[in-house]
Amino acid sequence: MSGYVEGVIILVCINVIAVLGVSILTGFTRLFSFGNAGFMAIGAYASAILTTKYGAPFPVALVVGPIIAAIVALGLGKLTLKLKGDYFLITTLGFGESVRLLFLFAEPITGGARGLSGIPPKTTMFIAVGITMLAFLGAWNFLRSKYGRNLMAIREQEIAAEAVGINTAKFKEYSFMISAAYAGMAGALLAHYYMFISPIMFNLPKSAELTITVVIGGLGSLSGSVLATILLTVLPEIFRSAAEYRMLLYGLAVVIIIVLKPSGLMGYREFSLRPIFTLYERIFKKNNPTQTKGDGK
Amino acid sequence: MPILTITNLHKHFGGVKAINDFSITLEKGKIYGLIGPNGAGKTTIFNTITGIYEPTMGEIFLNGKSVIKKAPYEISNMGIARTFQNIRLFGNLSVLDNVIIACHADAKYGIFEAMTKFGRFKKNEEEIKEKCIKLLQIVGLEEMRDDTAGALPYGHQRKLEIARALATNPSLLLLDEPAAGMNEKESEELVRFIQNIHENFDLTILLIEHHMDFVMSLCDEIAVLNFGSTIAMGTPDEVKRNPAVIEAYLGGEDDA
Amino acid sequence: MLLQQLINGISVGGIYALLATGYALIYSLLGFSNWAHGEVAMLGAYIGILSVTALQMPFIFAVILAVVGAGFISVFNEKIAYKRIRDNNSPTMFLMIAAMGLSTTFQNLAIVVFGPKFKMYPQILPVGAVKIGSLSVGLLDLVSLGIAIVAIIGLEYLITKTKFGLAVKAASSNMGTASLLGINVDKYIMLVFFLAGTLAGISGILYGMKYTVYPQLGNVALKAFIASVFGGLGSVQGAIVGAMSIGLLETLVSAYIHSGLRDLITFILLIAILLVRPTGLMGKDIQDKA
Amino acid sequence: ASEAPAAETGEPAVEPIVIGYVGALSGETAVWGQAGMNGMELTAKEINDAGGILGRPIEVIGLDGKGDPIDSVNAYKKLVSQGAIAVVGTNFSSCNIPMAAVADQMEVPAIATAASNPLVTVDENGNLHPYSFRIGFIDPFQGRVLAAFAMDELDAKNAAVIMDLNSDYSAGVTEFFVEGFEAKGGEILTIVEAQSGQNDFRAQLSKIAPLDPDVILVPWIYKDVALIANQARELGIDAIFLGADGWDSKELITMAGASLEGCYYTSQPSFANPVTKPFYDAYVEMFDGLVPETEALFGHDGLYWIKDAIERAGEVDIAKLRDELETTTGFAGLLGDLTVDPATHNPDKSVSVYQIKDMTQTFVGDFRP
Amino acid sequence: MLKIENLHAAYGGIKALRGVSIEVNEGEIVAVLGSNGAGKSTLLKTISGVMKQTEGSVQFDGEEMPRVPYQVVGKGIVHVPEGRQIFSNLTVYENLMIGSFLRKDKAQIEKDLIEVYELFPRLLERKDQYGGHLSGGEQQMLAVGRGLMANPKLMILDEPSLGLAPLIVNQIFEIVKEINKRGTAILIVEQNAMKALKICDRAYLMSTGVIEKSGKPEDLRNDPELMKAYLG
Ligand SMILES: Nc1ncnc2c1ncn2[C@@H]1O[C@H](COP(=O)(O)OP(=O)(O)OP(=O)(O)O)[C@@H](O)[C@H]1O
Ligand SMILES: Nc1ncnc2c1ncn2[C@@H]1O[C@H](COP(=O)(O)OP(=O)(O)OP(=O)(O)O)[C@@H](O)[C@H]1O
Ligand SMILES: [Mg+2]
Ligand SMILES: [Mg+2]
Repeated sequence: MSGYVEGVIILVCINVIAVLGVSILTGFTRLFSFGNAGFMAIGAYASAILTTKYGAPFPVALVVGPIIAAIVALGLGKLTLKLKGDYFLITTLGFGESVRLLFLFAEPITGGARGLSGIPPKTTMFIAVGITMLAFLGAWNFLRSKYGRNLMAIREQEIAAEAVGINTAKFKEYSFMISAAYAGMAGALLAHYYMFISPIMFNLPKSAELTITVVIGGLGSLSGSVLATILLTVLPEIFRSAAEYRMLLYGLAVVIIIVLKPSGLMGYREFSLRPIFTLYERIFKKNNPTQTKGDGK
Repeated sequence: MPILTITNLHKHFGGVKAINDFSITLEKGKIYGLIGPNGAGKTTIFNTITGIYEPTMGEIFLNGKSVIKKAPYEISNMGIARTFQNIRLFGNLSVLDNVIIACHADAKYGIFEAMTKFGRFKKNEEEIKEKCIKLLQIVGLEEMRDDTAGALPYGHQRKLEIARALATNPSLLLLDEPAAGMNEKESEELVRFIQNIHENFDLTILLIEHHMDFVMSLCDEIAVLNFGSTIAMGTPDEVKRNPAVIEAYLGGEDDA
Repeated sequence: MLLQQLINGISVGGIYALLATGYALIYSLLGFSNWAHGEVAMLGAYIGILSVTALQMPFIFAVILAVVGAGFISVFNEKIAYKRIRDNNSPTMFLMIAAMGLSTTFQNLAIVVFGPKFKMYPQILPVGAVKIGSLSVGLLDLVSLGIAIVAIIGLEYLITKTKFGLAVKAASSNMGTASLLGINVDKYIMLVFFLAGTLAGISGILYGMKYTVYPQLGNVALKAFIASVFGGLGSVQGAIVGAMSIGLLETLVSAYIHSGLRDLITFILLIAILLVRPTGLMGKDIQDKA
Repeated sequence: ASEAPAAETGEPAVEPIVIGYVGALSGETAVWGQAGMNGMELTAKEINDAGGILGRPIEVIGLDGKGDPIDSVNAYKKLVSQGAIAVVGTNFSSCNIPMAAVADQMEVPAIATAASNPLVTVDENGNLHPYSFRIGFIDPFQGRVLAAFAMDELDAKNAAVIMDLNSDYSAGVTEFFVEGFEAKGGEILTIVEAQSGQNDFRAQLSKIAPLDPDVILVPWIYKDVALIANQARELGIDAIFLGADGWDSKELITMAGASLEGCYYTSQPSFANPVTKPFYDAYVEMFDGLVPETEALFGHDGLYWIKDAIERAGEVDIAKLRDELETTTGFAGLLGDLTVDPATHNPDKSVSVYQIKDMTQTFVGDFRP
Repeated sequence: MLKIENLHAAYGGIKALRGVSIEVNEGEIVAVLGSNGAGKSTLLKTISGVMKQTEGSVQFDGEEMPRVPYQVVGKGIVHVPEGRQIFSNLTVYENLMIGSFLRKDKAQIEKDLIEVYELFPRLLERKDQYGGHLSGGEQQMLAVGRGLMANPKLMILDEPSLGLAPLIVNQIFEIVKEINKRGTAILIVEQNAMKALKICDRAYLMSTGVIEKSGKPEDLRNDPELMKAYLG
């Protein structure tokens, strides 16, 4: 496999992890964030500073980065999660940009606009894919537990959720923290793959891209998020030689998908192989319809 | 000991005095009715009991403990469950999930167990599911457990809301116009249904309703509200004959 | 110097204000942040500059063409994307995502069609400055402030005093019922988009004349968005107050504290204000009761 | 893409030599990326018409890096996977610093164009990135030349600086300007910071105005330079502006009008130099009247430099190509003679100073710090 | 004046109307009765153009009706929908003014407004309050009042007595009779069957998307089997 293809796979993995976080926050809690690139930045800088300046082992950095991001999310969430709709959104936007500006400003530690280079290349494809699978599994199980259900209850009807005894403030904080931790993990992997980070890599368009991906995948579908991430990471790579038409095509794709697929690629459903099996059975076992019915259960 | 005591409750919205010196005591195990003209303040009383509004003045005690300044979820955890005048289900979720969500307090596992499915997770989840399916059987929605809640017919939605409320293991159940939009036959069924859950779940019930047949055949005692304060209180028969109630609420000829 | 800085701040705020009112207008009707609004301004600026330079049109015609053109582009967005999304009954968030898609599309379309270069308006309006002692007030700033005030007063009248305003308010509350009572909702939505588009067109031209025209010009709309949140989403007066506050704040922070902290302080203040007033300075939150 | 179809006559196919280009072909900075790409294409055609390199034609593949670090690194990797033996670009240090580390791994030379930060070729610990090269000079050069020029030629006693906080380039030029200026006994009155994209600089300029400096250093890209100059004149500031190669665009004068009359900037030898005339004309002809940016010259020189190195190696071999690039002395490009310092991979070049006079760029002279 | 023939309508796969034909004549009060989920609201929504039929026709004064709600209003039909549908961030007064949106006769609008306030004094008391802050019953009054402000030729009411106190329920039926007397035809859907049968000239019984029976109220009331099946 060429380094390039491997690179694209790793990039997909990193994006998937960040998008999964946003998916939990936006798809399942209906909280919109334009600041998750800020959490990515925190995870990236924290882990990179640990490995470069303090010689910490990579696994430690990989744990500490997300934890710091989650702690920051907790603090921010305590202040802002009461806000509704776009008001919350704008505070996350402000947060994301503030983080970027802060890293820009704190030159002695972060290298400012020049960025932080010389980060050890630790993110291998094996690690990236492995962590992505764990992240997906963790999110999947989380959403199918009381935690996920409570988040969905908040998404559907906040007042009713409170009325059945759900501490909505607390669960929103959980959701926000997990999404930040996922972003932080993505940031840490990113830093140790590209060996370099700079504030501009975590700007508003990056945050927006994460949210767009989740919406396109379908608000409320984890597998949809993954599918959309693959699509939206690989498409620009394919379009890379389209030069100036590249971002134009990306923008158009977003509009077209959202207009033509009103609930995103997956809607509230999860991707499953069952339809493929059913199709297979329909095609190959046509003369035996009873069996198909039996299997469908 | 009374289960709920409200004393001198006031709730003002700017100049509007929605509740104006309201007091009531609910004895454990009875079914109470709360009736009164539109805008009398009935729903507002529910909203203050459940913590959605903070009262302007007054006290509310559940089993001797004050609920004032508590968040709605805390009050729910103390044992008060409710339904809403305008139905508020988790519309995009399945019927079963609507009920399971309300059982979250029965799930004792932590985040880590949830993410890995280790520890108490499996056992807890199975118990909850069993409990909820039983609940759905009682309200008669077992067959529709996988349907999307928002697409159910109106009457079924009201029942689902009650099932969801019951899932929180309440000792006091507040129902806001449970029979609204039902015809006579359906509301008669609902009377039996509520009597049934009342017995099975060892509940105290306070309900708001404008269907007089419904209220009269179900309630042990009725409070009548006007302009935010009680104008009458007593058994259905007493209330029905009270001239102030007829004047303000029932109207002269009642042929329903 | 403080006085000069205040003048600078107001002149920056004036442009934000024109953009922010368009934002507020659409938000108040459809409840979403139209992120493509800035690109409408950008396209308006291009129409204007091309009419003057390439087509050699008289300036006033160019302005009219640009403003009306921007109005139509805004309506075009509504027709091809937003209306369909509404008809699909998708969540409001989809509108915003579509707007972001449109924003990316237009920005890159501009790069492809007009090239990535920066373009200057020929100096038709006075670009000079009035000097009062050591103070200097840009002529263009005076003109744009005047236009902003007129546009904003007109808008306020339209919304609060006319049947048009009532219809828009009703539609924003509940489209289905508004239509059930005889309001041609699609028509009013279209009109609002047109109006917002023309406002964007005006700000695009002013911005272009004051600074320069380039494909990313629309990015200033982010400031307008923040301004309208500051003032309270959906409130036109709020948008103006918010825009002026941000203009002044940015200028004063740059001048007296540190440029690098400009946006940081703006954001921190924004969060602080939202903590005290969760719907901005003048926003209203009328929730249905339980 | 690296397989050329066999000619119909049945002759054995000559496989082209693939050379990559990464630049911002889309986005805010596409002016330069597109110009660089065009320059590469034009030059490739010229070389191919003249028989290619060692008898083989060259094929240039340009990929978009959006001016974004990650995108640029990905573009580099993709080019390598497509068989590129060397990659030219970008003009941004922020993109080339991460690319340098990747180039060390993938072992295909990355030749930056105008990226001027020292870290592009030498990492923070002073270790050389063996596969990273650059055509342009580094930031300290310009800063020092500007400082010397201001003192010696313009008789400036004091200076103010307005600097772009978001740009490492701006910070670099400022740093070495201040160092040089103060070393010679000049006084820096103030350094005010602003951010690219803010478009309104009057808050910062109003702070400079009362100080009345002799010169003001504006190390920004041309769009901001024009806005700064116009707004400064509006506020009554009449100092001479000094700038660096970010000023180097035809657009600057159109946008700034009279505001920059009499001001100076440093840059590469550019189209103001008569040797570039044939290239300029060919460019205008090939791209339908489009006027080239200096970045096109980088594309030109980059390609010829690679050709020169391959021919010196005598065969197409990436490792040898790298060695030859490292030991280049006196390669004569349109941007001046280029000699590589093997320890730092920085070229030893002179800096040209230009003045804006009668609304045109006028060559003043070549200087070395 | 209103003539509906063989109307079919569906929500996705669910067929809510399966060949409904009804008529409303000039000056009549017509009731549609039926149990939960029978399709009554769907029928009304299809008349007012909120839903599009898959088959069948809706004619008004001999003309095929437009299928766009605001144009239907223009023809003189107003639909007071199920669930009140108040504009929650408009005041009570503004809500009422929207009711008269298509009318031009300023003086008459003023008069009608006063009349609505007389019918529902509560609305006058609350005239500057936001619709969303009204109690359930107050919202219902506002919905009916808003419909009256349109001064329609045909008024379609979907469960107007829902959530109202008994006293007001009686009043609502009085009001319906009153506006009918002034020349407005009425098509009403009600759960309160006894009261509806009292005031209407004709009634239809509906179940699962089809009309089961129609006739004079006396006849229906005297048909014990029907009464039992549909009305309990
Ligand atoms: N959030 C609020 N702001 C202002 N006024 C309110 C608010 N909530 C309720 N009110 C007013 O308080 C009064 C009582 O309302 P409430 O909803 O309690 O009445 P109710 O007795 O439940 O009536 P109904 O039987 O019609 O449901 C009403 O007149 C209503 O307009
Ligand atoms: N939005 C919807 N989506 C899917 N099905 C619907 C929807 N609205 C109604 N239905 C279904 O269509 C059928 C008819 O509904 P409709 O609301 O017309 O009944 P109704 O007679 O008005 O009942 P009610 O007395 O409860 O108001 C029901 O089976 C209902 O479940
Ligand atoms: Mg109520
Ligand atoms: Mg109905």
